[in-house]
Amino acid sequence: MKYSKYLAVLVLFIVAAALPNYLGLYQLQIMNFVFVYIAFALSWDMLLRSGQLSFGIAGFAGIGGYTSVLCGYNFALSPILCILIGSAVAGIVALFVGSQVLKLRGLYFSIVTLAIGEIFRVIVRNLEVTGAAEGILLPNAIFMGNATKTYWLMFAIATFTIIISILFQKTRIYYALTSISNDEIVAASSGVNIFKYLVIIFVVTSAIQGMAGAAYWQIYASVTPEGAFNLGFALLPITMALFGGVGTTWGPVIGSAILSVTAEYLKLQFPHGHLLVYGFIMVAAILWFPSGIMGVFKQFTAKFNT
Amino acid sequence: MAILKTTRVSRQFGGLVALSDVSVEVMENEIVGIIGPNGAGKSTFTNVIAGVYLPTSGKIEFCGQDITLNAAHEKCHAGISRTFQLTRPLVGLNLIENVMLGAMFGKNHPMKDARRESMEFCRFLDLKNIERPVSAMTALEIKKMEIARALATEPKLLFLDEVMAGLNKDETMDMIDTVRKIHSQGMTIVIIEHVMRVIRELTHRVIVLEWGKVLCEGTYDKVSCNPRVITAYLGEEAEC
Amino acid sequence: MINSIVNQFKQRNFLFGFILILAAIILIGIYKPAVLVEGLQRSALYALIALPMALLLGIVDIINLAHGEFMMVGAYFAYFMSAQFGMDPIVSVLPALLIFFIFGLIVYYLTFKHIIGKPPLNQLLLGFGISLILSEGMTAIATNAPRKLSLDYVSSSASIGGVTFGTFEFVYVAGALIVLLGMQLLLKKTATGQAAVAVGQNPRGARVVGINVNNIYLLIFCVSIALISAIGPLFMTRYTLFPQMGSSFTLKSFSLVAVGGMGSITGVVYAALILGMGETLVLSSLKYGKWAEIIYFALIIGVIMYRSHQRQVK
Amino acid sequence: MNVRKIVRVMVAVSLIWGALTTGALAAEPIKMGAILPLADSTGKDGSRSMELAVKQINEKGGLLGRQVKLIMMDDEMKGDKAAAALDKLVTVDNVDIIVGGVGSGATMGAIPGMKKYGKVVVWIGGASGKIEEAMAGQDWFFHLHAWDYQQGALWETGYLEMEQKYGIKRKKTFMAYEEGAFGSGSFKAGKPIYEAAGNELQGEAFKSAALGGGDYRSVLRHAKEFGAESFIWTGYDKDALPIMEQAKEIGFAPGLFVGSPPGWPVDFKNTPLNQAVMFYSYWSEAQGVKNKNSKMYSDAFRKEFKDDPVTYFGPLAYTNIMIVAEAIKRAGTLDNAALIKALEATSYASPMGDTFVFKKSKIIDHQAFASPKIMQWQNGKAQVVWPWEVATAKLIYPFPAWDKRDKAAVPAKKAKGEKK
Repeated sequence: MKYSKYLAVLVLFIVAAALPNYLGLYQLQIMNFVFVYIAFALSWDMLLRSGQLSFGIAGFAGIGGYTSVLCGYNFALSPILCILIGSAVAGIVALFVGSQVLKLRGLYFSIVTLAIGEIFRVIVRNLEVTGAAEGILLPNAIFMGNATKTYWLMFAIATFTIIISILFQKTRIYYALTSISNDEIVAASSGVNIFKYLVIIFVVTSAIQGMAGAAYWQIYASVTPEGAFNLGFALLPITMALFGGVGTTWGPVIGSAILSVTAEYLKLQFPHGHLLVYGFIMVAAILWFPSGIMGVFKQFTAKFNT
Repeated sequence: MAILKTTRVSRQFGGLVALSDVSVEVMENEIVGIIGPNGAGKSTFTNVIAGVYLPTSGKIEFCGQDITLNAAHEKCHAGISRTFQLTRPLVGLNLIENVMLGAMFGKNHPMKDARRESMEFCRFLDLKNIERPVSAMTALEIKKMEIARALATEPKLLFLDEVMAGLNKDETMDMIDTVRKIHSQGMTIVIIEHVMRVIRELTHRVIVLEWGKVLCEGTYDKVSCNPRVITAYLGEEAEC
Repeated sequence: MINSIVNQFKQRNFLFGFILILAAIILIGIYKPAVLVEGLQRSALYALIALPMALLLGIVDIINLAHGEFMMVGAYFAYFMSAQFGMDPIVSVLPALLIFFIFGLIVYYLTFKHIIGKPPLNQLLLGFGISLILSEGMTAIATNAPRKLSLDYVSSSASIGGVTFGTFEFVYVAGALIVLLGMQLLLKKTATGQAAVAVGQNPRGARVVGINVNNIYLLIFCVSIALISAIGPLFMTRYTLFPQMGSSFTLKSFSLVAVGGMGSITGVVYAALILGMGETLVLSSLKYGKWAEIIYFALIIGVIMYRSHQRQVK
Repeated sequence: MNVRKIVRVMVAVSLIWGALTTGALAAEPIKMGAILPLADSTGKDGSRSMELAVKQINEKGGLLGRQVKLIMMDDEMKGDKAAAALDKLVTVDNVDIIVGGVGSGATMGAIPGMKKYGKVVVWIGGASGKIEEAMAGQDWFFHLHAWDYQQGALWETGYLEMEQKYGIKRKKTFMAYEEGAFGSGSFKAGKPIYEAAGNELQGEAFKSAALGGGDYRSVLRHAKEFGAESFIWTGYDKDALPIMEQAKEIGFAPGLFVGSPPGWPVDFKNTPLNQAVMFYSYWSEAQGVKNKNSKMYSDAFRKEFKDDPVTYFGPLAYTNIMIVAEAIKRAGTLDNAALIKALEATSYASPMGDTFVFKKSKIIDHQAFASPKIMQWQNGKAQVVWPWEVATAKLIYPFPAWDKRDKAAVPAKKAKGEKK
């Protein structure tokens, strides 16, 4: 039983590595959606483990996306470098923002992260350097649009997020964040520097979101205010994480994979009513599996073990 | 030598004065009891010393250093640790992980060392089955776990906030032994308590608080015969 | 005792805020009288839309992400009542209240009832699902062609001292006042309202003292849904209807409740006044109008940060 | 147990992928892949008109002896979704040609894919000049819409001619535009043209009701204070009626009141407030009086769908399919190079009233578009008032003040409907 976990991960990795050989370009494109949502949903969940609910995914993804496309457009830097810069800028913004807003809790924090994303959206829409409302077009997509390479890039970002998440679950950060989310007074009285750990996790998750956004918009070689700061990027990853089960690494991963593939599948099956079906799936899921797919899985294995 | 010294420490909540000009000293290797009626400011005093609240005015010195405005985790690092009046287990962590939190963040041990240290404390406090979730533990065990968590930060001064509350007679005896055991390792302890028998058995010195002020202080026998204390507090229990 | 003193402080703060707002209003009125009228109307509309959420989220801690969508459904109801039976939208507020109270009842029994007491975040996923069902369901029924009744009275206006302004939107002011008063009465003067506040603060404790917690949740949920849906008809007199119109008002209501402070009904009205007036004032400048949204969000952040700072000082 | 579970999961996954890839079989019909925002009124008109065109082609025996199959994908008005739709059409459905397109944002996201595949694209949307720049030197790209800077220039011609004929005044023009790419793009493109003509132009953005706005009073007041002789708003159908109501509310009635949404809401033709409102379009149903292609299209559309198209994307999408069909017929093959040659020889008399012939635009090689028309709502009907050749009515000028409106001009209200 102990090794089966590693075996499963290995199998998953091999499957993922073999996929580009068997999938068409359309399916690879959908894998881009899967991977970017894994990065968003999982990074959001990592912050949630400290008890902080963020609506800021769209904002940091947009900051990363805009920074990377701007770097490519103005300085013709290599796309990979652009993505790293995008990630770094999102992280730096998170550092400044976080040092102020991480004193807030609950809904107050959520609304402020939402407002910050919106502020950035309005700024890029009103400035000429960011292409104003029309956005910016890059001359070429990353890897000249090579779908296999793009797949590997997004796969790498999703895997990187998963590894960070697992690491954070296995190191002292896990204890710090769990204690903060459980009881801040106990955490502080036990010596946990709450503010420091919140800033760390906020910066790391925001940088991941910035990186994913940056890579994503490099693939489409363009960026627009309404596209990059799309609030769908804030709400969809949250629902995916909840669908898969929060507080675990694999819950958000499974949730993102299932829901983003389902969304595309429904679109092909019901071109006009796919979102309606999607809505029913969500409601049914939350009523029948209140702790997400991972919750069902845990119940199942628990029953199996006893 | 005084390990803790407060000078005219006050704390207000809005217009309410919860602590007013409290000046006390705690000597090294001493067990001090703090008593007083409900709302006298006992828990506020603990919270102010431990950094949950900052004092509105006054000065707190610990081991000769001014820690008045230090945050809670800094006070923990300085060597002040505490338990809570109502138990506050971290339900997201199991027994040993709860204790490890103190060792990891209070004493900055790496994870492996923290685990080893924490197991020592569990053994010392007679806690078994250390991988249990909090939901599978009894009230006494949770209290002991919280003491272990506090001890794992390896403090110089330990605040025990009503550790006996809610325990039956045997459990209380057990807990008194535990506190003695901790003290015998050289720990300075401040114990806040309602149960007079505990105070009488454990403490070297007692501080009585009323309306946020120090009413009087001294040995248990001296304090318990003070008429003001009797009217203010002991009248109802009359264990003198 | 602590509470009463804290309350006193709060009230003193509110008084200060009130005077500040009054001064600002007078200044604006002298500078640009139209801004005063339109700002007031806009604020009233914001308050009207946010108040039912303040009741549900602020008092009993239920997040309803489909808030705006319920308003959209109510608005479509009024549209069809008008198209089919010639009922004036303002009149259809009354049947809407009743019908959507029952609709809320059904939604509650089918969905929210089952997740109360479960991890609170599940409400987000549920609300998102319901919002999709409502907006996409409405698309299926009514298509997503935009609709707008052509009502003569919505462009009625009056002139005072050379300033022409619309008078119809004072309906929103009246509506907001009625809803505010009603909610205050419910929460302060009735046993049910007091019970609701208790449930919001401590559901377990409320159950211990004998409050039927489930009924309170049910009642507050239905009242909130009935109110927001009945605001739909008022909204659609002036605005174009389309199935996706709800979501932006959900987010707007969220921010208003957060700015006003969780659990405070009057706070939401103050928040609406500050944000509505501020937005209208910036919009009234030709040069800086395009930054109005930034001012709006900066105000949200500013007020929330300020309040949190105040709490820490206390 | 674990192996079995993994197998089960893999079977399920492969089933889903299998379902995603259906349609890869049966290469018999000629396949056209269309990308449209299906939830929008433009996409709805466009997709219906394309279906209509394909049906007509198939009834006449198809192309090259083969039937035509239309595969439609929703771009949800998003660049990433448009890119995925393109990938699906090209790699899964193996379509022979790409058609469709509405929004610039969605088009931008699909550009890398279009370049990668190099398939022939005949595109009816994406008016942004940025897209033209990105398509420089791509011979497979055919554009059936005017670029933003061209539209402004052509309408300017219309105004100049109307100035002479009707004596309209427009020294002071106020342009209110929706803050997104659509509105601000057209403002930016129009500004130099207006100013070159010696007119004073003032512009201001507003938040469209489509994105949570809906209060236009501050913008309208600014226009009034500016003393605008001509007022133009660029926004969406959701903004149309409230703008008129609020203009009436504050008593703003400039000589020319112009709106330019992509389409009008269904209720707009029933409001008395529409009288003398002007707008830009490329097509109006009223053209059927003069143009038989236009009438043929409108009749066929109504017969098929019991409804009227509300945007010019209807006839444009129809034109889209017909131009492609004719080119395939001429080429006699689906080979890319031959198809491009055949498309270059296009000369199609469109229901939009113009004959489409591809020419060079500023940057790209292949562009053809319907002539822009200036229209006016008169007694509940959209009439063409310029260009003269296709005009169906005379201009009502000036826009009547709100308190001096001719009651007779108000269209009769429907028997049932709002009270009063």
